[in-house]
Amino acid sequence: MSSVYSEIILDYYRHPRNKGTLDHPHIKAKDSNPLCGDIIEMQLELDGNDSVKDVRFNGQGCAISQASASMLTELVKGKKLDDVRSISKEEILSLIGGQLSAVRLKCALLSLKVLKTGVYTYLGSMSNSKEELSGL
Amino acid sequence: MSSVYSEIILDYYRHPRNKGTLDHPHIKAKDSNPLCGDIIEMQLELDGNDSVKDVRFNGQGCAISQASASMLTELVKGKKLDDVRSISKEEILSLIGGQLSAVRLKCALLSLKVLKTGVYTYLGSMSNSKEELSGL
Amino acid sequence: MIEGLDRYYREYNANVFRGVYQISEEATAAYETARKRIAELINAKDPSEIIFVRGTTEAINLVAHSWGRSNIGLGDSVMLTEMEHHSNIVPWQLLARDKGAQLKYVGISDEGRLLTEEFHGYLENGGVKLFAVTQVSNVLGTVNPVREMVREAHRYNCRVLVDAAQSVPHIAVDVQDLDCDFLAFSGHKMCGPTGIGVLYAKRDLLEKMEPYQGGGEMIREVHLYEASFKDPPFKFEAGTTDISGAIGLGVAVDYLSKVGLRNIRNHERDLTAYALDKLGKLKQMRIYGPADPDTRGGVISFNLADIHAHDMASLLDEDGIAVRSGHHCAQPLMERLGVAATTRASFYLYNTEGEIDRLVESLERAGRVFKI
Amino acid sequence: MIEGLDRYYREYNANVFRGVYQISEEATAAYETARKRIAELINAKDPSEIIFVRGTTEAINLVAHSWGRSNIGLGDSVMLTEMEHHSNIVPWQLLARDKGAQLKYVGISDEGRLLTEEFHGYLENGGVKLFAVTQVSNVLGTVNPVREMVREAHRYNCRVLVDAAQSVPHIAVDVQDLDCDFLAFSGHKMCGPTGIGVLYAKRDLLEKMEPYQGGGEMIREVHLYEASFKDPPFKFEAGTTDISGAIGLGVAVDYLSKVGLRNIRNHERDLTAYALDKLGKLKQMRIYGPADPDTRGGVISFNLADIHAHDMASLLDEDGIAVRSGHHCAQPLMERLGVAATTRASFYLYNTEGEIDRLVESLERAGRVFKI
Ligand SMILES: Cc1ncc(COP(=O)(O)O)c(C=O)c1O
Ligand SMILES: Cc1ncc(COP(=O)(O)O)c(C=O)c1O
Repeated sequence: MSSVYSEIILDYYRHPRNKGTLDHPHIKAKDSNPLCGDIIEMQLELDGNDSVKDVRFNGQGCAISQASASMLTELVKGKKLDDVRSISKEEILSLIGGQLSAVRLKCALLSLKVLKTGVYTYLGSMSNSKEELSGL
Repeated sequence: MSSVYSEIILDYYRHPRNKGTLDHPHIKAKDSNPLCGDIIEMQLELDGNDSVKDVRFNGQGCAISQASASMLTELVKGKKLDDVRSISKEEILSLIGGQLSAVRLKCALLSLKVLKTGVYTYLGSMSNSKEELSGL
Repeated sequence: MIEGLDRYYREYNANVFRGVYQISEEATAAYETARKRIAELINAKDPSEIIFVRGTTEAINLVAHSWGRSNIGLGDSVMLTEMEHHSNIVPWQLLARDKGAQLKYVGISDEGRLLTEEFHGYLENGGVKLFAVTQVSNVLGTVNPVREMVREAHRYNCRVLVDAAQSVPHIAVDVQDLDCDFLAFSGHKMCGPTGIGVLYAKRDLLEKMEPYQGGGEMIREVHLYEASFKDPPFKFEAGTTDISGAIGLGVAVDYLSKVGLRNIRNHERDLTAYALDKLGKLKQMRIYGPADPDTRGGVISFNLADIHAHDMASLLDEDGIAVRSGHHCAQPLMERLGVAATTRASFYLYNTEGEIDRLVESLERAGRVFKI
Repeated sequence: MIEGLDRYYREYNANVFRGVYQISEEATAAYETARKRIAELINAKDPSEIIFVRGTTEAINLVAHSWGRSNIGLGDSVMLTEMEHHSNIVPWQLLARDKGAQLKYVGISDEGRLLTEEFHGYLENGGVKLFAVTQVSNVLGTVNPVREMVREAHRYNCRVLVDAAQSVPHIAVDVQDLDCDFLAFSGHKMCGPTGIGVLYAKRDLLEKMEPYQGGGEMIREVHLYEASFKDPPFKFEAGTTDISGAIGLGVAVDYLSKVGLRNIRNHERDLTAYALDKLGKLKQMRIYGPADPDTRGGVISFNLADIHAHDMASLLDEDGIAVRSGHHCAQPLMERLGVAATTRASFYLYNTEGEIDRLVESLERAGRVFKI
C-alpha cells in the first residue's frame, strides 16, 4: 500500500503554490502530454542578473503533473538561469518521492520540459538542446 | 512417382483435338483462371434438335487445363444440350485420372465451367445456376 | 487463439493465394474459412461481403476513400454523432475538407442517448448522404437503436455505416436484420489478434466501389498503362494480407460463437447491473451514460470526486486492477460531458462479480488516499 | 520469431499507447524497441522515420496517396521500370489517372538489366517527379544500381522510392548511403509475420506529408470540425496498429542481424552461383535474368522446354519441392519476356547445395515425364 500519492503531492495538487500568470514574463512556454492530455504553461520574470525574480505555472491534468509543476516553481525561484538550466530529472523525482511508471514519469517531468524549453529558447540555444528535451 | 501427368494428358496437351474456332457458333463462352492465368474459350454449333453438331476450344495454359478442355470437347460432341448441362465434375476428373490438389482442380474444371456458362446463358437460365458454377 | 496463430506459423507459413504448392493451398483455405466464419457470425449474405482490413479505423477510412470520394460531393453532408470514436470522425473530416462537404453531429442527452429529433431534422433538411454511427459507445456504453435509424435513413436515400467495434464482440449483430450498408470492427477487441479487422459492405455497393489500395492480389490483369481488378472482396485486399491475423480472428470467432453471443450479452448485462449498483453507492461518484443495464453495454466510465482519471488508473493499478483512463479517443464527447478524461472499467465474458467487488474496494481506498 | 509473437500475446496483450496501466506500457516499449531495431537495420537517421504498415504494398500506396497527391500534378510524370511488381505499378496508375500525370517505364535489356540510357533520357526530358524502382527484381534477381540512380535523379529534383521487399531481407541496405527518399519492405519475406511491413521516409518529407488514414492514435486533438495530428511516425499510424506484428518483426530483425546480412548475402551468392551452373546444364532450360551471381539476388526464374510453369510446380511438388510459378505479380515483365509464366526457385539463408541437387534431379524427372 505504498502509494505515490503522498500527503505532500495531494497538498500541492489541492493547494498549488505559484499557480496563475505574470503580467510581464520574460519567458513563456507551454506544452502538453498528448498521451494524457496534461497541459502545463510556465512563466518566468527575470531580474537584471538573469535570476528568476518571479514564476508562475498554469495548467490542468493529474495530481502528479500539477503538483510537480508547483514544486518546480518553488525550486527555481531566485535561481540563476544557468542553474535552472542544470536542474536534473532526479531532483524533480526526489521531490515527488515514490515509484513512478514510465507513463507517469512523463506527467512528472512535463513541467521541467516546458521550463527548459522556455529557458533554452530565451538563451537562443534551443537547437543543441533538442536531445536533452526529448529525453524528458 | 505416380504423376498426374499421364501419357494421355501429355498426348492431349501436345496434340489437342478440336482446338480452334467455328465459323458460326451458336454458343460462345470464355473465361480465365485469374490465379493461374489459364484461358479457355468454348464454341458450340447446334443442330435443329439442340444437339451439339460441332465444338471447338481455344486457349492457353497448363497441360491440365488444355488437355481437359480438349477431352471435354470429345465428350460433348453429338450430345443433347440437356445432357451437356448435366455433365458432372467427377466425369471430367475421371477422364484426367490421378490426384489433383485444390488449385489444380480449378485448372481441370475451367473448361467445364466455361462450357456450362455458355449453355446456361444460351438457355436463358444463367441466374439460377450461379451457385453451381461457383462450385467449379 | 494463440494456438490458432501458432499453428499457422508452424504449418502454413506460405503466402496465401500464391504458389501452386500444397502448403500455400492450406493457408488459402484457412484464410477463406475464416472469412466464412465471420460472415456467419454477423449473418452476411455472402462471404464476399467480408473484407479483411487492419481494424475498424482502416475499414472506415476505406469507405471514406473508396465510396465516399465518388458519392459525397460539394454541399453534401455526412451525419455523425457526438459520441463517435475519433476513428469515425477524422476520416470524415478529411473527406469533407477535400470535397467541400459538411459534417452534422447528432447530439446526446445528459443520460447519453442520441437526440432522435436532431437525427430526423438533419435527414429532413436533405443532402445527408451517409450516417456513420457507433452501435455501442466505447465511453458511455449506450446501445444505439441502429436498426430503426437505418430504416429511417434509407427513406432519405442516406447510407449507413455502423462502427461495430464495441458491439460485435459483445452482442449478437445481424447485418441483414440491421440492413446497414457498411459495418466495421476490430479483431483485438474480441479475443483476436491486433492488426486485423473487418469491413462488411453490401455486395452491390462493393461492386461499384473504386479500389482502395493498388497492388498484388487485387488485380486481374496489369499492363503498363492500365489494370483491371478482381471482384470483391479481393479487389479491396491489396498486397500480402495478414493471413495469420485473419486465421487468428477466425479462431476467436469460433470461440465466441461456441460461448454464444447471447450468453456473453447476458453475463455482461448482469455484471453491468451489479457494477452500476455498487459503484453508484460510492459517494462523490459520477457515472456517465445510461443507467438502465438493458440498453447499455459493459463499459462504465466514471470520475470519483476531484481525482483525475490518470491518478485513478494509477491508484487502481497499485492494487493490480487494469482500467483505462483518458479521453478514450472521444475528445468531442469529453467536451460535451465537460470533463478532460474519465476512468473506464469494461467487463467481458471472463470477468466476475468478485472482480467488481475488488474494484469497489480499490475505489474506496483511492477515496481515502485522496481524502475525499 | 514465433516465440516473440507468442510472448507478446501472453504477456502484453494490451493496446499499445493506451491505458495508463503497467501491462500496456510494456507493449508500448516493445513496439518502440522494434521500431528502433528496424531503424538500425537500414541505418535510418532516426526511429521516427520508420512507419509501420501492413506491407510493401501499403507503404507504396501511402506514399502515392500522402505524398503523391500533393506533389504530382497534371503533366508530371512518375518513372517506373519494366521489372516492377504490381504493387509498384498499380498505385501509380491510379494516381496518374486521378491527377492527369504520366507513367514512363525504363526498359530492360535481354539479360534483364535496366536500360540506363532510357533512364537518363526521361530525366532529361523533364517533369519526372518520382522514380519508383525495385532494388532487387523478384523475378529476374537483378540488383539495380539504386545508389547511382538516386544521385542522378536528385540532380533533376526527382524523388526516389525504393521497393526493397526483395533487398532488405537479403542484402545490407543503408538508406543514408542510398540517399533514397522512400523505401518499402515487408515482414513476411524476412522471417517475420504477415500483415506487417515498413515505410521508411526522410524526416523532412514526412513532416510535410498529409496524413494517410484518419483515426485514433494519429491525432493530437480532435474537435467536431477539425483535428490536429501528431508528429511522424504516429501521424501515419492510425488506429490500433499491429503491435504483435511489429514486435514479431523486431524479433526477426534481431535474428537476421545476428546472422549478419553480409553472411546471408554471401551464402545466397554461393548458392545462386551453384544453382545457375547446375540448372544451366539442363537441356532446353531457359533461365531469365543476369548470369553473373555477383550482381543478382537469390531468385532464379526459368522455364524448361514446353512445360508450363504450373505443371512444373506440380511436378516439383510431387517430389516435395516448393517453388512458385506464375506471373509473380509482374505481368508487364512477363509480356516483355514473352512468356505467360515462369517457375521460380528462391534461396535463403537456410537453403543448402543438397537442396539444389534435389531440385535438379526433380527437374530431370519432369523432363522425362514430359518426354522432352
Ligand atoms: C519486389 C516486390 N515488391 C512488392 C511486393 C509486395 O509485398 P507485399 O505483398 O508484402 O505488400 C513483393 C512481394 O510480393 C515483392 O517481391
Ligand atoms: C467505438 C470504436 N470505434 C473505433 C475503434 C477503433 O478501432 P481500431 O483502433 O482497432 O481501428 C474503437 C477502438 O478503439 C472503438 O471502441
